[in-house]
Amino acid sequence: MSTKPKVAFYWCAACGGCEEAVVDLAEGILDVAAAVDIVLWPVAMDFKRQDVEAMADGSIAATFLNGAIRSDEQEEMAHLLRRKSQLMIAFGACAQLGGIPGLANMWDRNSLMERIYGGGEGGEPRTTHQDNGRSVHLPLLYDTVKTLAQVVEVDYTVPGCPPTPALLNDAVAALVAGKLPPKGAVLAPDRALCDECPRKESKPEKLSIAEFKRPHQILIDHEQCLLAQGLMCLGAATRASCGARCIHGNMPCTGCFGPTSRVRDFGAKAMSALTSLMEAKEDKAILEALKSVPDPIGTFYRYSLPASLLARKRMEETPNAG
Amino acid sequence: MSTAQKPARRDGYVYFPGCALSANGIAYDESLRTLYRLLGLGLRELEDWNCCGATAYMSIDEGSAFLLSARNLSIAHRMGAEEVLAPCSACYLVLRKTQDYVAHHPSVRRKVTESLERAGLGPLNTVRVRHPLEVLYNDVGVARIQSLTTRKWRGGRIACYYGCQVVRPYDEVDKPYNPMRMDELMQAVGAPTTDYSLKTKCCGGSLTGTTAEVGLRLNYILLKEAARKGAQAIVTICPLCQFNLDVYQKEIARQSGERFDMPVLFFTQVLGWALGGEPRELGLHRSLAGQSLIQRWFAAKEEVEAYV
Amino acid sequence: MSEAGGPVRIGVYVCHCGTNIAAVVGCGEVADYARSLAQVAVSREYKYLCSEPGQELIRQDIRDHGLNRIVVASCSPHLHEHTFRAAVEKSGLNPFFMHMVNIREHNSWVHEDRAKATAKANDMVRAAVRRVALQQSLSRGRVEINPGVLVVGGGIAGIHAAMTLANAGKKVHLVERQPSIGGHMAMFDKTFPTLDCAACILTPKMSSVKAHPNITLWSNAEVTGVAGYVGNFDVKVTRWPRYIDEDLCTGCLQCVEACVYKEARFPDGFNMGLSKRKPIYLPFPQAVPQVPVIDPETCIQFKTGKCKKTCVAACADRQAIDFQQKEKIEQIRVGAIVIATGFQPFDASRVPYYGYGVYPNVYTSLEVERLVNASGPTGGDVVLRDGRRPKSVGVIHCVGSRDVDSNRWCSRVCCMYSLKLAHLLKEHTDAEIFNFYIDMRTPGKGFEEFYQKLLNEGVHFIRGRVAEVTDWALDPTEEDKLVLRVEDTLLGTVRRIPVDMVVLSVGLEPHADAGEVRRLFNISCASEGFFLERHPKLAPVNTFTDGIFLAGCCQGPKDIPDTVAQAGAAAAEALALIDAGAVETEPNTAHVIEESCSGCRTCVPMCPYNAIVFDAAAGRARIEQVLCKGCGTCVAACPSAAIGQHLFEDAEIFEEIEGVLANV
Amino acid sequence: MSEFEPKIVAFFCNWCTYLAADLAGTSRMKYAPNTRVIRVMCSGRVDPQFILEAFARGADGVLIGGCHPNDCHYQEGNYKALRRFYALKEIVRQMGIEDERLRLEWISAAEGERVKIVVNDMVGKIRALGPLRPKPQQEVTA
Repeated sequence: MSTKPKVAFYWCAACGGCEEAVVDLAEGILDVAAAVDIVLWPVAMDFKRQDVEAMADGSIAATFLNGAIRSDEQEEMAHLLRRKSQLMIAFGACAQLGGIPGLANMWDRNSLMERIYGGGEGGEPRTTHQDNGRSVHLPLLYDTVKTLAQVVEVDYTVPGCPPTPALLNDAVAALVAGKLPPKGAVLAPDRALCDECPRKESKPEKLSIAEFKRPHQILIDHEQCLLAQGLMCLGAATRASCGARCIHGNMPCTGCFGPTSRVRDFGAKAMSALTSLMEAKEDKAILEALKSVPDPIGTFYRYSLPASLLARKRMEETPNAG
Repeated sequence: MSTAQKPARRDGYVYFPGCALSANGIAYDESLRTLYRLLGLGLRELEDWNCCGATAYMSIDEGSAFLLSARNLSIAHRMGAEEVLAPCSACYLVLRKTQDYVAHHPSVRRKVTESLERAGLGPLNTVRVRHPLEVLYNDVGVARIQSLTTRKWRGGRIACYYGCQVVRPYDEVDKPYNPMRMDELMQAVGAPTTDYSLKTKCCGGSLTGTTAEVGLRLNYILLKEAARKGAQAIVTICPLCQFNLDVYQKEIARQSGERFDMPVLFFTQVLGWALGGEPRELGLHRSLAGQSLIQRWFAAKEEVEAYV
Repeated sequence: MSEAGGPVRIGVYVCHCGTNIAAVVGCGEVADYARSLAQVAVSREYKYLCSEPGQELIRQDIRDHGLNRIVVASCSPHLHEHTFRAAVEKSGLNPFFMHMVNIREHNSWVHEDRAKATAKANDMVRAAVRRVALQQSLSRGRVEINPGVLVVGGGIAGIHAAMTLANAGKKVHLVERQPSIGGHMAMFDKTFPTLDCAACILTPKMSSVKAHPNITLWSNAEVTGVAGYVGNFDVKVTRWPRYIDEDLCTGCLQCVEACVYKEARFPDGFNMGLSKRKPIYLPFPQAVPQVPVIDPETCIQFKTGKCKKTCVAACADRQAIDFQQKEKIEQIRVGAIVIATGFQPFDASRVPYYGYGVYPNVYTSLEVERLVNASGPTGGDVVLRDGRRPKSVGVIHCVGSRDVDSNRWCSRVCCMYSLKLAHLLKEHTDAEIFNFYIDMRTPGKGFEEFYQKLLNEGVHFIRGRVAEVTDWALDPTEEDKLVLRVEDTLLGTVRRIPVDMVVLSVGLEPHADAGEVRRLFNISCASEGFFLERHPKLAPVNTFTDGIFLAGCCQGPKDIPDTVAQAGAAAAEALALIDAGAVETEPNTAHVIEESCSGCRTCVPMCPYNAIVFDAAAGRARIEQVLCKGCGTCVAACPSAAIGQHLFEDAEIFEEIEGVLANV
Repeated sequence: MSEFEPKIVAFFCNWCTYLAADLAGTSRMKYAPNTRVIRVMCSGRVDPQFILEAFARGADGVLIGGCHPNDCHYQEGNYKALRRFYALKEIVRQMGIEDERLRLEWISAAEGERVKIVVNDMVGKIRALGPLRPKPQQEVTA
């Protein structure tokens, strides 16, 4: 029996990008494989749920779980893996903050089902199906997308959409070396992206923004601070360590690395900072300038709606049981 | 404001004559219609109008008075009017008051709306109540009236008398203290006016019919002070004031020994004359007091062509 | 000072404030409730916590029970925060371990339902308990005080404040908007109730101001900029051109004599337009400085450039006249500011039914002050605008005072000056005088006696608000008279009183530009527009801005004795501040949590005081503690929550929010 | 069941609105006991997070009180508050929270009466709307 630490990778409500991040280790994956035993990785290897259930509780050293939780199956797996693991690591923006799937919290289950399946033949998916005398259970979709931490206790978080291979490498290295920070930490520096932004120097000291621009509306300078160009760059509110990939690509930061540790609500803080810098003073002028932010939730909460203070759009009335 | 030309109302002003302008104050009705014609302004009489709800009604049963008034406003709204023209001061005030109370007092609004509904009528909405003095001053303007004047004023000095109702509590027709818009209009057509401190004092009004001695005294004070200030005639904007000041002059002369025989005219009569109206179509023959002066002042044959 | 290590032990103190709080809020219930909260070691109610025994109770508990956080539920922190901080500090605990809950102004005084008021108090106390647990030990900053003082306004208030400060050895800058100091008092004839001559008592003080080595007098000047803070105000003063060089002019007035206008023909402002002046004029004979001024609106040289300039010739080699003079900006630094900008008289034409501006023989009280003044437009001869001498005069009180249509407040001085004018008019003309009053208000030393004296002099007093002043005559006795129509409420009848002259006793109101002055100095106004004192009883000359004090009618209507007393008090407050040499500042400043700062610079433009600098070498922002005034705008703006604010930390406020809502 | 009593968290600036509320007290004006005032030095200190936190913790309404434009004790803090307010208003609206529940008022130290009017008006409007969260949300979940 190997003495290498056992590691699991699992995905819930996610796009698969986080899995790519693992693959993006490229030949580095061999080092990981050399350092740890991968005991579960459904995207790459064939495992069944029963295999996990058969493992002893706490036998997995660490589970890297990516994706948000929005179905009963995902929640069950999160609980199961939590039980089997010493460490539960939220991997990527969806697990940490809800991520892009979290924007579904602007609706509820019924309205989503109606939107997607409404009017179609056969109606919406049912959770049980009878066929040939056998019953099949399909996962139940929740009204509300949750972060991993809202479902199970999370020990560490690796941020990003997706996290960089470097962050994963560092996390595994720390795990193997037993040099982990205090529980609850995000395994990345606790400063905002401006800190490592290649355009930091070009940011004016006293910025005043007349209105926000979207990338397609202007010719973007390659050197100057994107916010100073009027672009809605959320770098000042977003945790560093992505290597400013988007900025290098001449695109503004959209906030996928989430907030720094003192911030309770990423979107509110980002909004507060950027609107504070606006030029307009009078009510009318402010409202006019704010028209350049047509979708505040989609802008400021693109990755973090389920983790935000309000978490979801208010549900009008008690929805039907699914 | 006075020179601002508002776009002409598509269908003209909706006109609420009320009882006074249909009877005692018919000269006001005649001269108003003539003046509007001369100014090229349309005038549509309110369909199926009823008592405005003023004076006695308002004092005894405010609620019912509001209903009477509201019915008129509702019909005006049904006619597509945004405004309703009320030349009689009492009508003006009660309509204006109704509109105000309906807008600001939910209990009145509820009662009025329910009653209108039962009568198959819609709500008042925002029909604006207006008085001809303020319409002529704001919508037509002093300058335009001056430019349309075709007759030179041959009459004497006049005292402009506004009465108690149009300037308070609402100050939309003119300022409550020392109103001047009628004075300005009179001066625009060449008629000299006198300082008249009693412009907005009570004319004696309905008291003349009940407590005659008080009513007549108030009446007497107005005439006497106008004469003392050098006025030969009083010009007013209210049919009740005009009637009161006009018809009791003989009685006052009998009691006080002072004979005034002073014309009491509507401002629309003076303006209509200045703009070229004929004495009969302005109702000038209907005045009781001061007819000799009236005939001298408003003699058509002395008309001066193209007074510019 | 204790840093309060170890477990948090909170003491909660609920004040009854006599019955002020206890009558509505169940203080015992609140104290019981507080006792049930986590970390609360002691919870008590007490009748008057601000009293010495009340404070001692807290101190004793701190000693006996090892308390290290204190919550006081009582009145507004604006009233007693410093009291309780001092009490806590005296026991050796850091004063900023105390938090106040306002259950009086914000609760018992505004609510009636006992259960709901008590529930609200519980919520607020719970929030305070949770918040105070996080509060940290802080120390106050120290600011050195610049010993100079600026006095704004050269009326009797400003003059007295400036003299008091200067006599105490402080350097004073006195700035007056008019060409001369003296203010309204210089226009008065006699002063009530002693009837001593206003000029006799004022002009020596005016001369002393000019002569005082510690006073720099800038007349014809205005404060146009104020920056800085207590102890260190940077003030910009604009000295408007008077076109005569103050240093060169000897005050001989030959230029005025020599003006090409042989006759004075422009309304004289000092005499309320009742006399005429030339384009070059001395505002009034006793003006200080004794330097004429040229009015460019009426001076031919300014209007056409083609004057013979006889004034310049008359000035000869002194060459004091300078048509090219431009405004001059002076920049000074002072430690304290006394604002004494005074009042403006109510504009009587705003009450149209009294006929001011319509009937020539209707006067305002200030016009009559000039009319009865021996150095006034008529040399003290009371002649009406139409040349007649009045045989009867009506004095109407409360014009523009106690009136919902103009100003609601009582102007305090009008009853007395109306009595004074009645006396003077009677003395000058022997006319029959009628005073029309709503109530006679004579609550000052010698005031009631003065009223009695007037009654004995045969002045008529009619109790009733005059309905109108009119010229319509009912009978021959009223011809060519002004008729006052009034309900005599003592007789219970409506009267018509014909008189030759009407005096409108106009009230006092804030200057039309008081709002701009207020913004300039960053102080507050009460609803009627007078400047707001910090506390009506306990800090009547202080403002909410430290280092700025109020004197005279800019704070509210008052007579000369009260004005002088208040000016003295303002000067004393300024002296106390300056002589302390330094002042302690609230430690509520913002601070950068350096390890979290990304150097994004969002905070930099937030600060109106340029307290935030970006340290390019370190790549972090830094907040200069002495410049920070503690608004916290940068804290809310910081996208990484890398700025904190002492006393108002995010965590503390979050605890408060959660605290007030914890039972929802 | 007793009538729904809205709970309103109010952030009042130290120099204007807090003093106005003090003045309402010294003037013994009576108004609804539904606000819970949290004192901050300036409306510019009000972090949008505070408001969302209040809503998340069960407040039925949030009121921000600051000095009038041009009258800010700190010169311009209230303008920053105003910009954030409008942006947050849109966020809150998107999140399905009615407009009446979030309000910004400029109330000077002299306007004690205004505190009374605003609080009573806000309480009335929110009472009519009902609680922000009628009962623990019954969602489809595990």
